[in-house]
Amino acid sequence: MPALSDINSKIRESARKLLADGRAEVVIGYRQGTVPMTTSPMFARKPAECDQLIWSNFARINLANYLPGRPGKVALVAKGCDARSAVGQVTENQILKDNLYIIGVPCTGMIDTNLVLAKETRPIKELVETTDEAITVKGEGFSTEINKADVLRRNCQTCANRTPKLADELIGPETPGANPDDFADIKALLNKTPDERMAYFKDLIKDCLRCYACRNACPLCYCPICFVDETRPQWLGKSTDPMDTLTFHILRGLHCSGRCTSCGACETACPVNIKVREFNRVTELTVQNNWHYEAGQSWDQKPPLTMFQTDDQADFIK
Amino acid sequence: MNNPYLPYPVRIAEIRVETEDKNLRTFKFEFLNPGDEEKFAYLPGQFAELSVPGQGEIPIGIASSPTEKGFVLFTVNRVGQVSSYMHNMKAGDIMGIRGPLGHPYPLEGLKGKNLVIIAGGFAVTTLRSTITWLLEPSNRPNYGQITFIYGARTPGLLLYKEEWMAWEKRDDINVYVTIDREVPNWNYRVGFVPAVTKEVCPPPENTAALICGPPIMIKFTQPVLEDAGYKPDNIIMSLENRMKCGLGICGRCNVGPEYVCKDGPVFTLAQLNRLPKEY
Amino acid sequence: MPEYLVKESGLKEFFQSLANGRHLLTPQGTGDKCKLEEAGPDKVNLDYSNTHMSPKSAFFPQSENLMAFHNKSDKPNPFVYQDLGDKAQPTVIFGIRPCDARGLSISNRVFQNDRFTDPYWKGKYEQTIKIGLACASPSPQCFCAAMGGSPYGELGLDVLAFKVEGGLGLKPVTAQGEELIKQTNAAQEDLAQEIKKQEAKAIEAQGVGTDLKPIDDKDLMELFQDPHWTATAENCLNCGVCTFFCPTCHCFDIQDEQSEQGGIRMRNWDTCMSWLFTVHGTGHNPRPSKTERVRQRFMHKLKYIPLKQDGIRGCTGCGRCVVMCPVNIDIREVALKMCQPPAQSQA
Amino acid sequence: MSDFEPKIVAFFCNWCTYGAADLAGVSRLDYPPNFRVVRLPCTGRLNPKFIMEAFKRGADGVWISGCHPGDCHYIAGNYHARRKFVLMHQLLESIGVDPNRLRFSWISSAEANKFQAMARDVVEHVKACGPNTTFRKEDLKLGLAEVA
Repeated sequence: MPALSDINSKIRESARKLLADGRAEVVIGYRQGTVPMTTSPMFARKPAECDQLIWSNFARINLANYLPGRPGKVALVAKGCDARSAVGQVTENQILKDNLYIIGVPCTGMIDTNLVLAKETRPIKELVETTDEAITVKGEGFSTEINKADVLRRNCQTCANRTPKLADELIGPETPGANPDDFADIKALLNKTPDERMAYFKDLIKDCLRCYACRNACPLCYCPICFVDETRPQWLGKSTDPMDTLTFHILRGLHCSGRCTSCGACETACPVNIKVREFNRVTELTVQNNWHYEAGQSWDQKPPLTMFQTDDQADFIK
Repeated sequence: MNNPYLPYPVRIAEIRVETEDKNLRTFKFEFLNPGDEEKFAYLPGQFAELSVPGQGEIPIGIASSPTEKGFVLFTVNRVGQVSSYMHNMKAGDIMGIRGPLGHPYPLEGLKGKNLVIIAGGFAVTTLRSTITWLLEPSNRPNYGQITFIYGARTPGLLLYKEEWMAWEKRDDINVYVTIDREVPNWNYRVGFVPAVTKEVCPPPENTAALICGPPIMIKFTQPVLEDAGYKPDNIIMSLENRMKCGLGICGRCNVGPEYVCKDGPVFTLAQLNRLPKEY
Repeated sequence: MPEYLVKESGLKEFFQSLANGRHLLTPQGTGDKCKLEEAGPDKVNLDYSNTHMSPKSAFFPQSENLMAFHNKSDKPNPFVYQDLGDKAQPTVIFGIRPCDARGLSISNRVFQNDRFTDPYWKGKYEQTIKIGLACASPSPQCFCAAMGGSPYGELGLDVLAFKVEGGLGLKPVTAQGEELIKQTNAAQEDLAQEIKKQEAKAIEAQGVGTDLKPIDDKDLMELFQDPHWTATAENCLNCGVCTFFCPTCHCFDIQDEQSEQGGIRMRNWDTCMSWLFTVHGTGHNPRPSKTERVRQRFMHKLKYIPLKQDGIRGCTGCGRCVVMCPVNIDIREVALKMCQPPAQSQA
Repeated sequence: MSDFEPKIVAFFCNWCTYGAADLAGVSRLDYPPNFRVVRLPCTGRLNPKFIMEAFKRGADGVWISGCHPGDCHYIAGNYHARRKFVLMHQLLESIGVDPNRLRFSWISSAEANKFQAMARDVVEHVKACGPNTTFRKEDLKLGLAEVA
């Protein structure tokens, strides 16, 4: 795995070339955030702006989110999951394949800031070092090194697709995937009683503020008007009623089924650390079991809910 | 303490279908509690939140004039959840009104002036209030010439027919009613409001214009008045924006730093020229 | 007013006496779990950077029932909304950071504006004694000084507490605050010089940042029409996180809900980032895309509120939006763009 | 609990199960009256939010019934619906909704007997589940003396 700084320069070089050649009008990538352990999406339109592009342990937001409906030629800096989202958007006709150039960055996983804050509970003032193995954070009277492996995001821990295989180019050599999600916890959950499961999911979302950051950070959620914003009829109450909140998460889970690439943008965006992806994982497990489908793995596969087989199994239907 | 969120309970005394498409109905409300009518002391141009229990509230301009005692009038277009629900309510039903909210037309400051009042479609409501108030014998002598220009797409979409027909017969107000396209048996004007305005509006000296209508009408009428020499200070308009509280707190109806609900809805063109066009 | 001192050994007793029949909210938990909560006086955390959420929900809950009606025709007043009251109770909050207290005072001028008084806010605001805890050591996202505040600011507080060697210093700001302190085990002690020294050090550590006076000087429409807004808003996701965490964001939605026996009218936090926030019944939307909505938020904080509140900025520099924003849109950078002449702000 | 009469929201396809219910009625087949039927043009029209809305408002059960696979009036509506049903069924079960509260069936307009049997079966199973107390919106607490 090359050092992060090498990746930076390669991304910049590629971006500059794409802009200069007219292959892209804009390169969507990351720039350094203004506070420790953050990055900010940036839109480079001039070669000079490309110097701000970086790669990071904190490049967590899925930039494919900016693609749907975007006119013109665009290049996207993408991890494995992000590239799959972009491919999914092409199959869903949200962007033309010819207009898209994927600068794939073989990824080694991104860091969950919440796990860092759980390990180092004192106020962190500075991120002094960040490599592919570890980060060092500093505060008043302390400096703590934390192994990257210990603070990887949950979705990154079980990511088998770290290398963006369908990218137009790869920045650096392929990276090995982790063991894929075995959904062991979801399967274990199914062995519990319905009441226990209900209690689990209600507890999961009890802090939800209904800010919809999960939805807005999600590259799948591009509906012009989301069902939560529909007013006639209005499907959801606007208070923090647990059932209204649960309904939002259930329906979002259903809407994303067969499309989610486990990029974790929803959980990264959530300001109250809800494991939003649990709902998607249930539907993903169902999709994999029934239709053996994984989103964004090829340019020409159709999403499972846009098609059917006449012999689809559904024994529960009498 | 007086709670400005709490509506005064009212009974629907009468519902009148105003337009041939039945999308506009005028509701006549009577206050349930004695004393509430005095508390609801209003002036033309103000609005109120009509409150349907369990459905919500809608901000609607007050169509009656404070000179009309014992009731208040609101003309409601069927658009959203609350207004649709109201269109299915019956005389005798209980609901609420909250207000008066916003600022009225500055009629006090316009004393001694000529007035040209321009209305389009169902935005005529608060101007009906204004004209009724102006024509009151105690108020009429305080103002000069009054001109009323009122347009709608078709005759069937004109509100308050009996009233403007009665005004037309008076000699202390000039009434020009117009529709967009010629239809049989129509004895009034044909043409868009801006064109009629250009033809009949009085000279700008010592004259103020009150305008309320759809954005497209305002867009084309405003230059006509400016070309005629009206100063932005003398062009007075009433804005609409999505509202909830009506008290300048809930934050959604602002146009720049001004809240349409609390600081408006009545603004002069001079004021609006200094504000973003977020309405 | 003179300052007071509580020795470290007397802190538990101090917190106990603050409660004294009132609800006492204190900082509990660490990191992003830190909340102002009612809990034992021995678990008070004095080493937090700031609470996860601003304290506004103590005065303006995310969801609050305002009034209710019943539909029983055989009972008095069917279909008539009745006030449910402000539900205010005597409360002491300890540990409001000065930035957040400043935010409360800004919101207070909205909820009690030149024409109307919001009774639900007023009741809770007036029944709560607010004790601040000064920030000796700023976080990377802190910029209260740049917004006209101070890590030792007193606006919106009844008492300002600050850590001193071996204990906790207290500076009463209002008579109500002093009255409360006198009922505790705090003893008078001259700490005026100590506060000044600490404040200067804390402001220096924060760095004053760029002077934002150009925003005050520029015309409203010049700021509004500046072409930088498209680029500024480009990476915004249009979620509402910034608004939910902001100590001065006060927008809400009013909603009715029904049950078999009647219904309630409630208000819920709302966000100007939402398309639904401003859309008209006709479908017309004065702020149709994220560019207008992002501009609204920053203009509101940095221009509209100062115009309405004697120059006080609507941002208090608490930095929550900077940290919580999923795409790290930093109001400090936006403010700098607003300061620049139009030609450069595009870059 | 024996006198518990569940409220069940039923979504029937206009071209089949709705007709079967009609035929059952005309044929004087006896079935329990616990259903409030919503007629759909096709089960493909069924949006998951309809199910959620029914439960949210306190339905004890939801029953969805359409045409047998291959018999769709619109050729493939129920094939598409079937995939959605699989997801809804699995997700709601995983979340802790008793599968007996959410039932699916294929009943053609000729199968009045199947309709009768299924209706009885649905009601019986929802009855066994008892009233829906966990997967619904809680009743509003009005806080008024008149309805305390």
